[in-house]
Amino acid sequence: MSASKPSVDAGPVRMSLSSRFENIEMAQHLCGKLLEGREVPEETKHWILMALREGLANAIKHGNSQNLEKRVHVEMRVEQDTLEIRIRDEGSGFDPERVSDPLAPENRLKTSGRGIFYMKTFMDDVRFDRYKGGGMEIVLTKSLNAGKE
Amino acid sequence: MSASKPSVDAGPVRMSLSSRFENIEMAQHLCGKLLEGREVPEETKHWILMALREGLANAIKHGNSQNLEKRVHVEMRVEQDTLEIRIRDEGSGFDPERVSDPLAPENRLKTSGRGIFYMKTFMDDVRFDRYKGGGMEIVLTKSLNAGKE
Amino acid sequence: MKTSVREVRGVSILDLKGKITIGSGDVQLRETINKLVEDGRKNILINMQEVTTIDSSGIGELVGCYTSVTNKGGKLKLLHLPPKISDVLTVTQLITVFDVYESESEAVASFAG
Amino acid sequence: MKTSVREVRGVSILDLKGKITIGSGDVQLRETINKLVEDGRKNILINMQEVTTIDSSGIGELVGCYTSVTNKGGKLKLLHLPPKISDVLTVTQLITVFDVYESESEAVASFAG
Ligand SMILES: Nc1ncnc2c1ncn2[C@@H]1O[C@H](COP(=O)(O)OP(=O)(O)O)[C@@H](O)[C@H]1O
Ligand SMILES: Nc1ncnc2c1ncn2[C@@H]1O[C@H](COP(=O)(O)OP(=O)(O)O)[C@@H](O)[C@H]1O
Repeated sequence: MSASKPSVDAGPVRMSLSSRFENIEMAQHLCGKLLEGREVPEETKHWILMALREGLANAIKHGNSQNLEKRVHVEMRVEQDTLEIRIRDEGSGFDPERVSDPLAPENRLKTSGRGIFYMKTFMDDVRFDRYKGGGMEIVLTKSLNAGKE
Repeated sequence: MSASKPSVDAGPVRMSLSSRFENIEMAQHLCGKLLEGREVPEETKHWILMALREGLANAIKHGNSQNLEKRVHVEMRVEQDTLEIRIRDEGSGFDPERVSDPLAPENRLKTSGRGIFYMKTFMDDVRFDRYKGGGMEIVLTKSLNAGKE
Repeated sequence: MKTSVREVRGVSILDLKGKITIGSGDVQLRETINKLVEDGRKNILINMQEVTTIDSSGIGELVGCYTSVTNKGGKLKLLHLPPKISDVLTVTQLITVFDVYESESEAVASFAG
Repeated sequence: MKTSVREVRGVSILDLKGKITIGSGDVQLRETINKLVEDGRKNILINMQEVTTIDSSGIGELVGCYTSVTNKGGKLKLLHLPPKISDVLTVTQLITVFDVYESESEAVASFAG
């Protein structure tokens, strides 16, 4: 039998991971499972997983500074055909307004600074919140039936 | 490239799910991912995932009574080649001493009562604890290099 | 789980496909068997070849089906048991409860006896 | 990520295989290119055909490699860019920075110019 069809929304799935880049794939794997059976085009799924990877990498690297004592918290849910992913770290947060534009000519050949841009490109919406008690929470959303790409 | 080899222990992975049987597969999927690249025999993996399924089914059914407001909490980790899975519900707990033996002749043809027995058969150890503040926590462990079966 | 029923020389063969697990295939199995029993079928052979997973609920339903068919004077037997499902039945000492066959024609013939 | 280097008519072709992502292929890519530059290689062609995934760190390293090769008076070009990686370079306006080829022989010949 193929995967059980998620006719009802399965409720939010939450997970937390220690701050290792190797763990990014676990969250991607779980997200892939959450999208299974939903007729999400392969293409859309690919870009969602890339955005998720960027968000997790930032949480691990910039948020938690790869401190293994700190964790990355992820919540994923599908409601009314919209995927929402929340990624929260235990770092000291940052001001998204002050992130430089990777398309500006002086930044075009920099070796970093594209992660947030990719998330914004591949998802419908990216929101940044400072989480009470420190840390940053980013909220990525993507409609699963109307593709952007 | 194949999966990144988990030469170091990746730290505990935690997840929580709402109390639907459909969610069992998500946790199984994540556990499969955690075991990936560790040279765990397919057979061993199969029985681990079955034990996990039984533990989750009990937490959803008996612990949380399928109440969608209640969640099931899972923690998985591999340390020194031993897998430890903790499954916690938000129910009122039970006394594992009082569970009847599915091999007793009078129970042999019952339509239920085999879940805990299967967990014990397929894992190296199954521990039951009442969690502070209600709910049951079961701890399943399995050595990944010495197979039982 | 997918189910389909064939009639072969007086035997209802139930081909199962997929998972017999809590909340998905378990109730469906019971309902399918109940319907066969209500229709007066006495010889039922469950073909397990394409069952990919079973759990304690699925096993419980299988036992429940066995009991209800037997109570009506019928026979319920199993065909093509995958090795892991056979293991699961064995450890709970159920394998001896069921008549298990590896060949469909032998299984069908056995009901005549 | 797996890397291997071939020499074809004065061009070092770097065949990459797998993921160029944070913490795995990214640093490895930089080190491989640095070694080629130290060895005096000026013509470098990266074959991306078997790269399965890239992220912003991988893209950053690719740009870093481009800059360091160019700064030493060398040339770094790309071969067989998978469509999704091409998209990722395009949206950050990097696709025009790189010379990209679909044919290995054409790519190799282009360095002679
Ligand atoms: N979770 C986070 N916590 C703190 N700072 C962050 C976080 N995510 C992003 N940043 C900041 O935003 C900058 C831009 O991030 P990004 O666009 O992903 O590029 P990069 O990670 O390559 O620097 C980072 O360099 C960092 O200063
Ligand atoms: N998490 C739990 N919370 C409360 N009761 C439980 C829990 N897990 C098991 N039980 C009790 O233990 C009994 C035996 O469980 P099990 O062996 O899995 O068989 P089954 O689930 O088929 O009844 C259950 O019927 C239930 O009363």
